[in-house]
This record gives sequence, structure tokens and C-alpha cells, in this order.
Amino acid sequence: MNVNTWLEPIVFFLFAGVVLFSAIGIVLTRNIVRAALFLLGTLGGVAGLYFLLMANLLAAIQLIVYAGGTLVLIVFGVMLTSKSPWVRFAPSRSEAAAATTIGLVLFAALAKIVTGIDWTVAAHPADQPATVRQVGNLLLQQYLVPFEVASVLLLVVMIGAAYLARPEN
Amino acid sequence: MSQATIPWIEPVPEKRVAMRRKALLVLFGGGLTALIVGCVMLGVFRALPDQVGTIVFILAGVLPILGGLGLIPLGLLNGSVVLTTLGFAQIGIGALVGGLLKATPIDPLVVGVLLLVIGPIAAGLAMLTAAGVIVAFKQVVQLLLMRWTALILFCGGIVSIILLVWAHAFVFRYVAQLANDTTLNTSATTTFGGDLTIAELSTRFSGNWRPVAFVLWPLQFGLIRDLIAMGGVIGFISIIPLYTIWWERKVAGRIQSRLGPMRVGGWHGWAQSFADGMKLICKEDFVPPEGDGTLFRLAPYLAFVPAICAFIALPFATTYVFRDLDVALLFILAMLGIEVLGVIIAGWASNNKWSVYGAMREACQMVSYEIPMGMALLVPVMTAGALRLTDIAKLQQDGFGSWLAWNNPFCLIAFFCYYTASLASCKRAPFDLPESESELVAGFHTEYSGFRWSLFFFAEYAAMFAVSGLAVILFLGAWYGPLPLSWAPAGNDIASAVVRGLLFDGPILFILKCGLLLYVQIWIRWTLPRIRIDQVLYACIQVLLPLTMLVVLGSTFWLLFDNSAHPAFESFAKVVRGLLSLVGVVISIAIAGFIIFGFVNRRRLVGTLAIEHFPGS
Amino acid sequence: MTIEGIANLLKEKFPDAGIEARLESRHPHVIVKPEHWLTVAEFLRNDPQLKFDWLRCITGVDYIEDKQLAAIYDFHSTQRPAQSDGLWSARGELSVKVLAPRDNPMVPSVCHLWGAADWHERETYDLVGINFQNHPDSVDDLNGRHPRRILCPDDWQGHPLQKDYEFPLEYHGIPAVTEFGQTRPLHG
Amino acid sequence: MADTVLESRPDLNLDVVRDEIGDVRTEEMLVNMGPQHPSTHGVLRIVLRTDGEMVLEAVPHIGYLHRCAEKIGENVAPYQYIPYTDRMDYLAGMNNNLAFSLAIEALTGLEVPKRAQVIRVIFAEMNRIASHLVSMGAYGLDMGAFTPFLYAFRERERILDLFEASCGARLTYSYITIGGVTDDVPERFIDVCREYLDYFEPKIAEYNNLLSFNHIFVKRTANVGIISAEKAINWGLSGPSLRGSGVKWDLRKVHPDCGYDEYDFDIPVGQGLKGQLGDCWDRYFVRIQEMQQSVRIVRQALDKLAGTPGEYKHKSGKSVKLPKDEIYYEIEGARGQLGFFIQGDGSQIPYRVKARGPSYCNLSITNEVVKDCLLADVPAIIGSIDVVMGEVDR
Repeated sequence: MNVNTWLEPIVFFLFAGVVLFSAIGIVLTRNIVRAALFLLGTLGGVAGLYFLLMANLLAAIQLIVYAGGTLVLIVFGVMLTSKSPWVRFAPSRSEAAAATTIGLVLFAALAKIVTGIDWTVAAHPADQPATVRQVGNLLLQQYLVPFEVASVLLLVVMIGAAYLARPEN
Repeated sequence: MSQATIPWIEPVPEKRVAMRRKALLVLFGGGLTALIVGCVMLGVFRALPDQVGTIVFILAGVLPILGGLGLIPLGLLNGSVVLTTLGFAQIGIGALVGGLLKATPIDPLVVGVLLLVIGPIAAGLAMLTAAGVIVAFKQVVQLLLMRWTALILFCGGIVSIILLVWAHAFVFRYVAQLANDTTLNTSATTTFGGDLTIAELSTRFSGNWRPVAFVLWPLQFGLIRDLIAMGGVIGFISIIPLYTIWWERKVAGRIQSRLGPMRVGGWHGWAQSFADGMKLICKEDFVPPEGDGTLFRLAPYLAFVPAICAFIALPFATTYVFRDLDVALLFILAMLGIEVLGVIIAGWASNNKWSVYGAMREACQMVSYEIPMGMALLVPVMTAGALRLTDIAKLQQDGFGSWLAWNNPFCLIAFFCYYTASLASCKRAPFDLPESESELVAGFHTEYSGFRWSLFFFAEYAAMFAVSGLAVILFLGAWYGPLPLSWAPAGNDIASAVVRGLLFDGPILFILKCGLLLYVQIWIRWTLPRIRIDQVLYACIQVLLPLTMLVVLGSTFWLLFDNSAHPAFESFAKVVRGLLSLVGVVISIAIAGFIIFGFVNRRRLVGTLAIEHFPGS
Repeated sequence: MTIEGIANLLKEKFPDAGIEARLESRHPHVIVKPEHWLTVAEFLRNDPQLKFDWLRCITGVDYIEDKQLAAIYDFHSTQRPAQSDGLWSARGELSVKVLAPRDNPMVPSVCHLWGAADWHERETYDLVGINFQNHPDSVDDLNGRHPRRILCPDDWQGHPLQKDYEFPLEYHGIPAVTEFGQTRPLHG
Repeated sequence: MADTVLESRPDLNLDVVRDEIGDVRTEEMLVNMGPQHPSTHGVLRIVLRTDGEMVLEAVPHIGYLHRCAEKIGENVAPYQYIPYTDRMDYLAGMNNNLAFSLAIEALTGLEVPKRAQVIRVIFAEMNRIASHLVSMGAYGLDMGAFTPFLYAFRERERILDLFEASCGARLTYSYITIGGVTDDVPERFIDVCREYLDYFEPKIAEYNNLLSFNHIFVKRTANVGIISAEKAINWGLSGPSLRGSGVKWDLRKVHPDCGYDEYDFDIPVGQGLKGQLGDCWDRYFVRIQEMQQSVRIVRQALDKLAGTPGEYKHKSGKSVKLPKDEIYYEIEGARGQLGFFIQGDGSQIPYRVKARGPSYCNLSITNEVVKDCLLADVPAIIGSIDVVMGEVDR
């Protein structure tokens, strides 16, 4: 019996708990900044799960892009546009109904996928962590087209943002 | 002089004497008792090796439970929360230890020696030392006030920290070797896993050294080693800010023709930061009543914890790394990015307009400077063809000329781009807009005080060290000296180890290089005015970003041609590399000459006071 | 132009403005009635001969015996450099005293002519109590429409530099201590 | 409080969208800068209406340091009032003493001995240097450069040493008084002062290297807070703030008193070297150049002092009787034209004393200049105007 064999489930449940707790927090809190902080918990917890699965690159990207970049931008946007110091959600009934519907549909789809997949567990998964080199090779050879399409999409977004923010004159 | 009485402090020497006596009693009594208990237990264990299990079970399991059962009614009767809690804690500990001993076939000898012999002896020695200090207080103070004591203490502290680090690495390596040693009989496994039992370890130590096996036994577990190493890392990160702050104040003082801290601790006020820390802890703990209290309390930790986490992946030398991640670079950048969130939340939760300004500036500054910073870091990564920091470092072990900064012209430009961007990402001058005191009062930490405020500073200085460390690893030859590693003495003796550690390879060189970059950060801060926010963003988006893009592009082409397929270009690249190294040598010599010139021509005070010229003064 | 010439010019231009010249004083000045002050000021500012473009100071004085409040304006008229050294010089200096009755001290504001008048008028209202009409930074309160106070708090009562001003012994619960308990420092 | 202030200004309309900058518009915010703020140089309070980092409107509020100096002036004899003038512009106390003394002397026709006039020039100019040093250092501090501040104080300390040796005080001197100065300069003063000037003069080049021509500093101050010559005169600006706009006007040349016409010196003006004429950098650099000119004047005055023996004070300075007349007298102080209006009523005590502080008039232009600049420019502009709140509030 190895230390890691009983430590790993503990850590997994820890991270999973953080993810779940924060996700529920996002839904329940009415303060946007707090919701953003809960989002940090979710994103960080998921990154932790990636680390646990030895997907180091994915975890680091998750942290750097979502937690370090997107989240900061969200909070930044909230601060720039706030009407009162404590921004609160006040969803109308129709909005709440729409959100519930979408949420349920999404949940159903995810549940279908999760139950539909045959989860075969490798004897000892990912003993050799996926290296950055492998990921890079895959992206630039096998998945070159989607990779480039994504980059073009981002470029379009950037140009659009610059257009929207340009001076009037 | 007459006895001056301050009305709000009653001078009661009797009370103080009583307190001293009480403390002495507790320390002496406790220390002696613990020492005796430890020695007696050792004797008991040696005398009755067969009964060890029973003795340990009774002493470590049953006795605490009994004591707890006795304490709880006592605490309840006296209404003392402390006693009651203590009682419950004792019961808990007793139950845990007893349960562990009974339920698992764990070696009771290990638990017994760790809990009942080594623990009491260590505690006893510590308490006796404290008692001795109280007794010899005056003599100790006399000793501390002696001329060279402070300097010796300071230098001794540094040497002992280095020794400690070295020793712990040595021990870890030794234990790891033992685990793989085939000469030991490693057929048995202990309850918690691991390959070594006490008995096996003991065979390595003869006679009186056998107890060492008990200390080494836990170290075979990675978790324990990690915990100890983590403690070391956190300790080191706590010491970095303390001394960087002290050093910054000294350097600033010299730059401004002042002296800087001179009092606390004796030699150049080396203990100033400790005194400040104590002061900060004692300060009022203010939470703005109109702010978001929860987030306000949380924010310092959000800034502090990621800054520490960055050190998880930051190697100090090839083996001095907590986790040698293959994505270490990305991980450190991510952690520095998350640190910003703490700052933003702090500014937001303070409900102070200046704080919000600081937070907004931090957000837009950080988000924009992360891009040129990452782009500039791509250049050495591409040149090295690796993302693991230790791999990149390994490329630079062939002396000054092999450092990546002089590898090609683009690397050198990338180094300066990175350094500029790193100043901005650590909110250091001239990019210290989030806390610019002349515009925003104190920016995001306007409302913070005491310990929480100091956490922000710890985070800032830790981040400064982390970005300097990245610069050193990626551009300035990591932990290798300017001489090729192949020249290093290869012997296993202490002398060649010292020479290797000081001149060729190892964490000391790394810390020295980081210190040099930190010094440049300090130097810039006390020389330059602050940039305006639009100029900050202009410098990022219109200067640094295109520049780093060009550099990445250029370096790509350079790497494309700089190989054996293009012999002409390869030889050209060699010449360029040589020239650039020469530039590097010249810069280094210039800086050294600058320092020497400054030291030789140092003056304490410029001129004398005019008033001394006048009669009667 | 000398002050005598300016006084004569003004008398000629504004025969009914009650212009008097006090040339024997160490501070030679011209006295103008408040109701004509605005037109006189515009003339002083815009007349190509005079062009008093620099308002140096406005002083309020309480002449309690004459039952008058005086607003004393000091002007410079600057001359662009003619010499090679580029030095500007003063083409002329002028002081104007506008005497307003103490019971209704109304003087037209000249902020639109000289930007500097803004704070000076506010201060003169605050300390001496001369009410400048149509001041751009005016407030309405119990005392009517008047320039916003500048040195004293917005809710201060009275004008401290009037000679019959009585020092309040309490302000928002803050007790005041005066020498010998006097609320009105004796003059002389 | 801040809201009511804005409501009371009819020319302000909160709904007006200022789109000249063409930036994305965000939520407007009222920010209270001061009275406790590091870069308002005392207890100035400015209510800023901001849109992000842009300042749309700045309303200064003063009076936090009002000490009723004019009321006190109506109750003490001129000789007793000298210490109160020190406390107006506390960075240039000598100049304040000088202005009040000259006003009283002009009103009463008191003759000042020749030697006293030379001493007055030396001390007024030395104090101008000391005051400009603080101004320069504090301006660097406003821009985030800490070090020039301490260099400036290092030099200022030695000027204060000279003052201390002469009159015993380092901040509120009351040295120049009615009818002359309170005491003669100490022995060896001329030598020590010359030594100091030799030491100080090269330092000006050091400040220029460290701060004035620093690229970041120039970027922060050039083309910021531009005041045209017409605007400056219209708002009654004076001193370096006026000369920064290119107006070569100095009362020491226009109406020389204390024998300023006997000294050879230049009037530095802004030339738009680094940006547009009349920007913050010009105002700042005029002060640096003025220090150089003050050194020139002091050198000449020291020569003159050595050759001017005699009384340092008029005997009846303590007991002047004010005629039933009035006077308005201005001198060129460190920050601009410092004026005193004094109304006498035949007794020893003035009927009315009014101080025209240059900082007061210079500060009144704040809103005109600060409008539509960045938040970080507010300290830059306030610092370049160089106000001393003691003089603004009196």
C-alpha cells in the first residue's frame, strides 16, 4: 500500500469539492465580484484536477488564460461599468426561466454524454505525462486546420474589438 | 535623574520580578522534566525491548485519554475554556495514537522513540536554553552589544541558512539512495508503504548512532520530504522580502545621500525588517465598515498564496527544485497572473475610490504586460527548444558565452523587453501606478494596515524575486558561473564541493544573480519618475508588443538558419555570438567598475554643515 | 497714461458715474459708484488706450463710520515687449475704489472680464460681505443669492472682517475661547 | 457635500457627454482629492469629476488652513505682525517679511539704511533659492521620483544653517523687519555664503541631469497643463507660473525696490523647449533657472555688502505711526507677486491689512487647466503651480 494510493483520492475529492462548491456559489451569490471569485475557485479546482491527471500543460494553460486573464478582465469590466459600489444581479423572471431552461438542457446533454461513454480506466493512467512537445506536434500536424481556424477567429474578434473601441473622429 | 512617571503605565518592578520568576520556574521545571522523561524513556526502551509495544500504548494512548478525562471536569468546573479544550484535544490525540497503534501493525518502537524520546529531549533542550537566556539576560545583552556581534550574527545567519539548505539536500539524497540501495534487505514493507524499516535502517548505523535511523525513517516518504521542503520554501520566501526591504532601504538611503536604517540589530540595522514586522503585527486591524469585509480579508491571501506557489516550480539549482514541472515557465507566469486578482479584489473590497483606481490600473497594466512578457520569454524557450526550466538551464553550463542572452541579437533584445515587462508586472517603479502615492494616496492598499498590508508586501517582493529568477534562468546562465562547468573540480571532498558551489554551479550563484537583478530594480525605482497610465499602455501596446513580435519572428528565422545545414550562416552566428558575449563582458566589467568606483569614492556626508563655520557654534 | 489722465478720461466718458480721483493719497485711486462699475470696468478692460488686462487684487474694507463697504481693485496694464531684451513692462497702474452702502452692499461682478476676479470676489464676500451680483459661482440661501464662500465654511454666519462682527462662541458644538472672553476684538 | 457643490454650479451639467477625446465612455465618479492627500501640498481639497482616468471637472476647496491672519493684522502693531507674515508662505518667510516691511515703510515714508537693503536682497534671494529647491524636490516627488527631493533638502539645509546663524530661526525667521533687519549678519558670513554658492551652483546641473531632462519626467510634464500668456494674465498669475507662459515680467525689473536695479540678472521665461509654451515643464524649468539667477544676485550683493558698512536698521522701526492713508504694495516673492494692502487710521495699529498671496491667485486657475486631463496630471499641474496652502488660506 503506497502513500499515493490513498492520498490521490483525498486530493481528488478535495479539488472536486472546491469545484462543486464554487460552482454552486456562482449560481447562488448575487454579488458579481463574489461570483467572479467563486469562478476562480472553479477554474483553479479544474486546473488542480488536470494536474492530478498529469496534464500539466492543460492545467497551466487553464490557470494562465482563464484564472489569470479572463477572470481579471471580468472583474475589470465590472468595475468600469458599475452603477453602485456593490453590484448585484437582479434577474427578471423571464431571464430566470430562460436560464433554467438552458441549464436543464445543457445538464441533460452532459448527462447523456457522461452516461453514454464507456469509461475504460487504464491500468495506471498517464504514467508518462503528456509532454508539451507531443501537444505541439499534434497541434501543428494532425489538428493544424482547426488550430488555424481558431487563430483566425481570435484575430476577427480582436479586430472587432478594436473597431468598437476606436475614437469616433 | 529623578524617576519619571508616565501616568498610563504603572511601574511595578515587583510584578515584573514575579513574572520572571514564574517564567523561570516553568521553563526550568518543564525543560528538566522533559529532558528526564526523554532520557528515562530511552533507558526504558533499551532495558525492556520486548515490552516496548505495551509501554508505548499506555504512555501515548491511554495516559493522554486519562489526563483528558481528568481535565475536562476541572475545566468545566472552573469555567475555563482552555482547560476543557485541552482535555478534549488530549483525548483526541490519545485516541488517535492508540487507535493507530492497535489497528495497524505499525512499529511501536518508531512511534515511541519519536514521541517519547526525541520529542521530549528536543523540547527540554529548547526550554532550558530559553531559561538560560532569561537568567543570563544582562550578559546576553552585553554580548549582543559588542562591536562585531551584530555582523557575526548576520553573516552567521546567512552561513547557517546555506548550511541548513545544503544539509537537508544531503540528507534527502542520502535517504533516496538508501531506498534504492540493494545491499539493504528491503523485502519487508511497513504499514504506510515505503521500502525501509527501522531495522533495516539501523543496520547502516553502528552502536550509538542507531537512533539516527528513527529520524531518517519518516524521510523515505515523498510526502514528508515535500512537507519539509515546502516549509523551507515558505521560510525562504519569508526571508527574501524581509531582506529585500532592508536592502532596498539601505540602497535608497545611499542613493539619496542618507544612511538608511542604522539602529535595529546593530550592524547597519540588519534587523530593521523584523522590528517592522513586529510593529505591523501589533497595529490596528482595520476593516472598512462600508466595504466588503469578507473579500477585504480574503484579498491579501489571494495575492500572497500565488506568489508562494510560483516558487513550487522555480528551480534554484538542478536539484534544488520543489517540483521540476515540464511547464514550469507557464506555471510561474500563471501564478504571477493570479496574484493580480488579489490586488484587484483588495482595491474593490476597500470601497475606496483611490483603491478602485489602483485596482483598475493594476488590472489593465497586468493584463497588457503579460503578453509582451510571455512573448519575450518565448525567445529563449525557442532557442533552447525546451519548456522545462532545468533543461533550459542545462544549455548554459558552458560558461559566459553560452548564456542565452548572448545567443543571438534577438535574445538580447528579448531580455531587455522581458525585464521591462517584468517591472510592470511586479508594479515596480517606474510602473508603480497601482500604488502611486502621489496620485492615488496608496492605491489598492490605501485601507490596509498591519499584517494584511504586510502580506501584500511579501507578495510583491516574492514576485520580484520570482521574475528576477526567471530572467536569470532564461537569459543569464541560470545557476552556473561564468566559467564552464567542465573546469570545475570533480572531487567528492568538501573543498571541491565548496569551490563548485561558489564558482560553478548551485543555488548560491543563482541567489546572487537574482540579487543583482533585484538591485537593478531598486536602483531604477529610486532614480526614475513614474510614468502616466496612458504612457504605460502606449509603451506596452505600441512599443513592447510589436518589438517582441519582431524579436520572436527574427529569432525564428535565426534558428532556422543557425544549424549545420547552413554552414556560412552558422559561422556568422558564431561570430555574432562572440561579439555579443564581448558586449556582455564589457557591460559586466562596467557595472563592476561602477560599483568599485562608488565604493572607493564613497562619502558619508557631502560637505559639512554651514553653521559649524560660525563662532560660538 | 498717468492716473490723473485716466481719471479725467473716465470723468469725461462717464459724467454721471460719480467719479472722484484721490490723487494725493499714497495709493492714488479713482472712486466709482457701484451701479456704474460694470460699464466702467468694461471700458477699462477693453479701451485700446487703457487695456487694464491684469486684475492684481480686490480688497474689501469696511468703513464703518462712513457706513460704507469698499471694494478696492488694483490693476496693471501690461505692455508687450518693445525692447530687444523681451521684458514686459507696465503701461499703467490703476486703483479703483467702489463704495457700496453698508446696508445693501451690492457690486456687480467682473468675473467675465478678469478671470482672477472669481476667487477675489468670493473672498471679499466671505470676509467683508460685499455681495457681487451675477458671480458665476453663486449660491442661494437664507442670505439671498451671493458668491459661494471660500475661506470660511459654507454655513458660516456673518463676515469676519466687518468691524461690528461678533465672534461666535460656538460652531457646530465646537466651543471657542477668546481672549478675556471678548467676542469683538477692540480696535486700537 | 460634493454633490451639492456641483449642483450649485449652473454651468455644470452632469449629463453633458464630453466626446472630444472620443474614448469609450464609462461611469462617472466624484473623487475627493484631499484635504489629506500626499500631492496636494497641504490641505487643499479638490473635488474631481472623473470618467475613468479622465478628469472632467475639478473644483478646488480651500480654507482648511485659514488662521484669520488679516483679522489679526487689524489688532496688532506692524512690528508685531511680522511673525504672522512668516506663517503665510512658510517656505519663503523672508520674502513675506520683506513685502510687509516695504509696505509699511512705503506708507510711513521710513528710510531704510543702505546696508539693510543689501542684507534684505541677500536673504530674499537665498530664501527664493530655498523655496525653489523645495518646489523642485516636491515636484519630483509628485512625479514619483523620490531622490531629487532629498537632494533638494540637502542643499536647503545649508541655506537654513546660514539663516539660523543670522537670526536663530530655520523656518519662521522674522528677520527682515520694519526699517531694516533685526540683526547684522554674523562674522565670516560673506565667506561662508560664498563657499555655499560655489558648492551649490554645480548642483543645478545635477538636478537637470537627474530630473529636468529625464525622459520620463519630460513626458509627464511637457504639453501638460498649458497656460497661454493671455490666460495667465487674465487669471492674475504671477511669478514663475506667469513667466512659464513666456511673459517676461518681474517686479524686480518693473518696479525695482531694495536697489534691485543695481544688480545684473536675467529674467528666465518659458520657451516651450520640451513642448508647448506654458506647459508644466516650462513653469518647472523657470524655477531652476531662477535659482541660477538668484545665485548671481547674491554674489553681487555679497560684494556690495562687504563695501557697505553702517546701520542695519532704522531706529524708529518698532514704533511707526500709520498715517490716515492707504497703500497697496507688491514685491516679487518666490511664488509670484506678494502684495499687502494696508489702511492706516492715524494710530499704531492698521485699520485693515490685506495680503494678496501669489499662491491664492495662481491656484484659482486650477479648474481651467485641470479640465480634461488625466488623473495623473492633476498632481503634475498643481505641483507646477507650486502652491503653499499657508498662503492660500492665510
